[in-house]
Amino acid sequence: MSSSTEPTPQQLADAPLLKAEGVSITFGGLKALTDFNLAIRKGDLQGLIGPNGAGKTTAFNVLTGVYKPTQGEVRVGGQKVNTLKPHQINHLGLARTFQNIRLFRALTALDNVKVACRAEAFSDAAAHGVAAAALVRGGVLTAIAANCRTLVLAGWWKSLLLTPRFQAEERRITEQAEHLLEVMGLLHRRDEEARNLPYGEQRRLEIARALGTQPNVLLLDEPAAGMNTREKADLMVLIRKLRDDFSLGILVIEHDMKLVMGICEKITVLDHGETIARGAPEQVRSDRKVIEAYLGDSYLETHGGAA
Amino acid sequence: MPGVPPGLRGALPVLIALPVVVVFELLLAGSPFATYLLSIMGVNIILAVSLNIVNGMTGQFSIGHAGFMAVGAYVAGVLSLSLKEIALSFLPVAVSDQVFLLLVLLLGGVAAAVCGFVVGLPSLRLRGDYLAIVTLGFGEIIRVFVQNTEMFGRALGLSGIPQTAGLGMVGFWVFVVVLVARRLAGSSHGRSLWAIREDEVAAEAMGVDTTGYKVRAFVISSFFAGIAGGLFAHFVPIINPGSFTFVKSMEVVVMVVMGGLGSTTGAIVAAVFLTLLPEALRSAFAAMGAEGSLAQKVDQIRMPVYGLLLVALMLLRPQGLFGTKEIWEVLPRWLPRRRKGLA
Amino acid sequence: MAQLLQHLINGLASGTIYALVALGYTMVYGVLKLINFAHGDVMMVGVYMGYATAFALGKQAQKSLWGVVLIFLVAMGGCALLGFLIERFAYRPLREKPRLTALITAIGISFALSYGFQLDIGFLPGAAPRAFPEIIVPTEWLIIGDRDVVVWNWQVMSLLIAVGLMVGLQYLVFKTRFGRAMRAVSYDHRVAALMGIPTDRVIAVTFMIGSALAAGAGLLYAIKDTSVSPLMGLYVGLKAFVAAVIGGIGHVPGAVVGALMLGLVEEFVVGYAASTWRDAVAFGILIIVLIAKPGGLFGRVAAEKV
Amino acid sequence: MRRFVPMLLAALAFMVAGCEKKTQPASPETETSKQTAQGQGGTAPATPPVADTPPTPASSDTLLLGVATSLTGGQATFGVSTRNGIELAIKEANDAGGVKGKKLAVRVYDDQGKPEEAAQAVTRLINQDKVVLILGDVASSNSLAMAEKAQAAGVPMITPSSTNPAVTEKGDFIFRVCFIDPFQGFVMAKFARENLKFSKAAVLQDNKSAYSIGLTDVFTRKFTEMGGKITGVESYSQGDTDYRAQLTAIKKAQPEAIYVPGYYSEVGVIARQARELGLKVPLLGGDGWDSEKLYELGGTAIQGSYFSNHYSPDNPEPRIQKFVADYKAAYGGVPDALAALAYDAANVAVDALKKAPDSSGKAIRDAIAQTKGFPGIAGAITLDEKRNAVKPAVVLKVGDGKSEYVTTVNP
Repeated sequence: MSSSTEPTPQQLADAPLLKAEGVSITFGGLKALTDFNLAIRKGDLQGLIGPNGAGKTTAFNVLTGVYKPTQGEVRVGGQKVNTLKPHQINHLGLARTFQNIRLFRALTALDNVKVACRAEAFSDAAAHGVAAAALVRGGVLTAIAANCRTLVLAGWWKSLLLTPRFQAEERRITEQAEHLLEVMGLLHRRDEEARNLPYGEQRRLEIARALGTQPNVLLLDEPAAGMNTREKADLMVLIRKLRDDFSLGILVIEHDMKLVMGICEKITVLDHGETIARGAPEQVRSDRKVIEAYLGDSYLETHGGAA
Repeated sequence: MPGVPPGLRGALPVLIALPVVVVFELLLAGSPFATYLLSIMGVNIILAVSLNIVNGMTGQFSIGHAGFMAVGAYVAGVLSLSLKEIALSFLPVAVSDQVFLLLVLLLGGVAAAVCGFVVGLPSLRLRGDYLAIVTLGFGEIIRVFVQNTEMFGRALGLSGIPQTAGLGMVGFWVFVVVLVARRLAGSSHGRSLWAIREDEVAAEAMGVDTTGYKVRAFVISSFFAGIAGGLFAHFVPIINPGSFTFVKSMEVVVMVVMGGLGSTTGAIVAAVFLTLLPEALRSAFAAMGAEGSLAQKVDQIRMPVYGLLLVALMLLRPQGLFGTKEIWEVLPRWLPRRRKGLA
Repeated sequence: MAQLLQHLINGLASGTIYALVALGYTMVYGVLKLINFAHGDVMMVGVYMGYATAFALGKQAQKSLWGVVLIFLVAMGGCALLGFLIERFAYRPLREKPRLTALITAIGISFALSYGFQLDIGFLPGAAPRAFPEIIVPTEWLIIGDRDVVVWNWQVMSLLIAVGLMVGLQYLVFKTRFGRAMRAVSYDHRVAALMGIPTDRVIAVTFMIGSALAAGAGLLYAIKDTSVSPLMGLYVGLKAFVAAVIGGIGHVPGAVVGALMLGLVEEFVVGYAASTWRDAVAFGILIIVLIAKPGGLFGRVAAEKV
Repeated sequence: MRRFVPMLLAALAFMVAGCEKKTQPASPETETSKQTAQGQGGTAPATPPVADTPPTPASSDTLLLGVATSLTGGQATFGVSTRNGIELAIKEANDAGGVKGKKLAVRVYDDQGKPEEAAQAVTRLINQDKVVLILGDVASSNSLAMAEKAQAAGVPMITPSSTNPAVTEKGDFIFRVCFIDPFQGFVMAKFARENLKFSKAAVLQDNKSAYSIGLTDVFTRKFTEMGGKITGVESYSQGDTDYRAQLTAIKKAQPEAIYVPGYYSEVGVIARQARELGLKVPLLGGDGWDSEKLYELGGTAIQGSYFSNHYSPDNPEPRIQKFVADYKAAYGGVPDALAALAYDAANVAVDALKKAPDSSGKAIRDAIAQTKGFPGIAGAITLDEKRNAVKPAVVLKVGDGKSEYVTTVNP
């Protein structure tokens, strides 16, 4: 991978898990995100809010490498990831869920999670890194070499020979996946195809899947969308629990003010790609710009126009 | 397989299968027709199962499989033509022939795998039908290349290749490819492939190196296509470009889709069925008034009927025989069921 | 020089035929996202219909203007019907199913037609190629030097027809109410149905137009190359499909440009390089184009919304 | 893994060290028989399985003959002619009382023009249908595939029209009733050079057909040997219908004739397009031209061209006229060379069956090998020790709707 900006152990230690500095991205002429800054440390539980089309999801996509930022830099675990592919960023400990649920619909709930808990995630990551890098350099031969190497490193042969080690690995993965399903209260759905799960459970399954990649930072894109008040209440509890049990940093995109205000210690407000406010819930709540941005939006309704 | 020590589990199927294929071979040594038909069937199974790894599991639509088959067939064919007169002094001729056969098969497979890698690269950028047409184009290019190369016998084809591929060898490779496919499906790598088929973006976000996996799926599948070609070249008296047209690729795609995308056993059943179908039609027609004047025309009717049957079958069972499931998952409940994703 | 010019003309001539067939492919794909592998064989059937009509008319009538018009009408009408039947019974039942299944039925129909017409039973013509009657008496339209370069009336004709049809289609797709419906369906036929668009009818009509086009193209092809055989659909169909993809399948002018390009390239490869490598080069170009522009020359790949 | 690679290398080295020439001689017969022994699993003894498995006829009162040829696919039209010719011959034989009181029956299988299908069909004919003799195919690659199987099983096979020398070299059970490519190529080269006095010829070959390539090679060699000049070799693929590019290229070199050793299905169109491009020189070709379809496809354009052939349908000999008439009656249309050869092949087979003491493979083979001066439609058939027919070729000139006999060239 990019050996140029290899950070020292010291930096790694005290660097925030996820850091965005002056990130901007433009599609054609349109500025989707301007000078976006963010830092998430272990144990953080932050919110990212804003009216529709404010660029929240875009921000997620930049952070997770789906889009490449046009300016600024994103660092995961202190390492610069602007040029990396999403899966490589994921290997560095960043996982996400999707606004429009993107489960592996035909796979069982268990398999959905198992996909995420990959065997020997790290040698895998390293090997794939090699292959990808080689491909980037475009040398077919180097790429072939890299690929053969990957076939070995990534332990395909183990799975073909069904070595005891491999079987143990598989068992570990299954147990881990089952554990996660249990945490998310989905164990009873173990062998159901994802597409047959009710909406709320699909959202939770997505979270379980994300946790499967053993992330340090978890990005939740509207986890409560389409849930009723009860489910939302449970979700609030759950998210906090996850943060503590898995010692994560969590960033939530959410429309529901109550939920965000309820759980987040720190909130960033986006509007038209610009960061218009940042701070503790009560600060944000009383911020003029925010109210303007939300004028006539659910916020005013829920709080009877309080300002 | 409960109650089997994990150390043995890996080897167990091998221990079971090898004697079986050998017995098979000995039993059928007497009837060349059965041998030939089964060999063709075996080759088709290998092709279908290997293509299923790309089309079914990974969801990449490739229709150039005959091209890889051709690569394997011609590489292996040319090699064993040059090795024809050589034997290993310390082995009986029959055995040493098999050793050489294994060797050339592997080389042919590797050659095909390299081509598979080269074709796989575009798949990093292309989607769906565009990838399909590229694979098709590749297959055709291979054919033209063979047709213009003196070494490969041009249009006449390559004949005189030692006919050393017996049922044993074919059966062995059928067994290998099925084992690989099943164990892949059961492993974390297999799940990554499924994930790519289901949702590439999500897979990538969950840390699956989609590009890497796609290319590797291509490499593995084309390797076995090469093996199939090599076997083909060693029991069909002559190989010529006409045997590797895109019609052949289509036949394989049909097998995969009919079996149900992603279902290994489905691919096998479909391959068996579609190989026997024409012969069955032949027998059926022969049965009714074989030597009548109609009988002369009868054999022509097979192919149109075959085409119509394809349509009918897809209309009756659009998801393929078993959908994405394996045979034991669609069998009646009273049979012991197995969980998906376990080899 | 003269030779170059002649090659240019030949290339354009065959290119225009590819274009006409490719248009059919592209339309159907645009609406259904289905590679209609049977398209070429529908074309072949159309040509045989024209062939039969021409014979029914007899030597004199088939050369008269109304004779020619009749031949074209019968062939195109017949193919429209055939296309309708195929769509109705082989594709429509599978519309909500994975697209591959429809592809397989397409292949099945392709086999049934191309092999079926090789039978010499009943009305079926049998495998041997037939000479297609000269319904358009070939006359030199332009001669340069001592027949160094010859342009024939039918070459000009088919070029004009191809361009005309392209413009017509373009108008149909972008200027008419039906065209709007087509585009809506091609964007998302479920939503289109919700918007009160008679999806089935739109698709059926598209299919019929495409098939009729194929028949017309086939007839021009038969006039150009003076013969008709059951397997002609296979070869032409494949080439036309390649052309459509080069141009960006689903894109009408793209198909024409791609087809002309393919026609010229093949012509020049054969004329100046090794004629044995024609097909390899054709596909090589296809691959290069696709790797450079994954959506074909004019088509664009829809970026996935995350 | 690290230790694995060197081990592999060591093993390879050991094998290479152990390589040696195979001991037993590689004469076609033992070679092929050994191969089949392997083919059946490397278990059967390496003796010719000919003796120990004499194929038995289907039933006592009928002798079953097997035919495998391409009834569908690119070469279907030739396969159909072949089938018709055989059918006719057998019908006549049966009307004449069959063989030794037994009726003859034919089972025709389609090989779709693919060698693997041909091999499959033949294996089925031999092992399931227990035919006593095999006829076919047109395309040499298919005949080669069939020959391999027939030879291995010890069932005699006669190919009516596969002109590639390799076919009969497969073994002593394989015969052919037509002359081979080298001779035919030589015939046309000789005719072009000596009778027509051409010095510059271009070649347009069918790159998909071994037959065409074979003729091209011989023609170009002979023609240059005789002091002629080949201005260029262009190619098309069977199934093409547009040859303008090739012809335009040929035109530039201004040859006196174009040698087109293809099949009539393409040649007719080629002629039209050549004229259309202002190429007025005559075309030359081989037996692949012979079909009345040629006149239909080529129209006036093909007139004045020459091709070498096995026979001339308007040869006044009553025997030939009868055949032509019968064929017309049965299938409508003048029989082409392929039909005539198939008819001959079938008759040679019938003749052999009559002579053979019993219907075992060996007996029939020996009977066929005896064939001398057999009055075939396509010239008298005498089989040489290479099991090829030695017969003269005729050169025909294409006229209006028929072609006139020009000369006969003897080997």
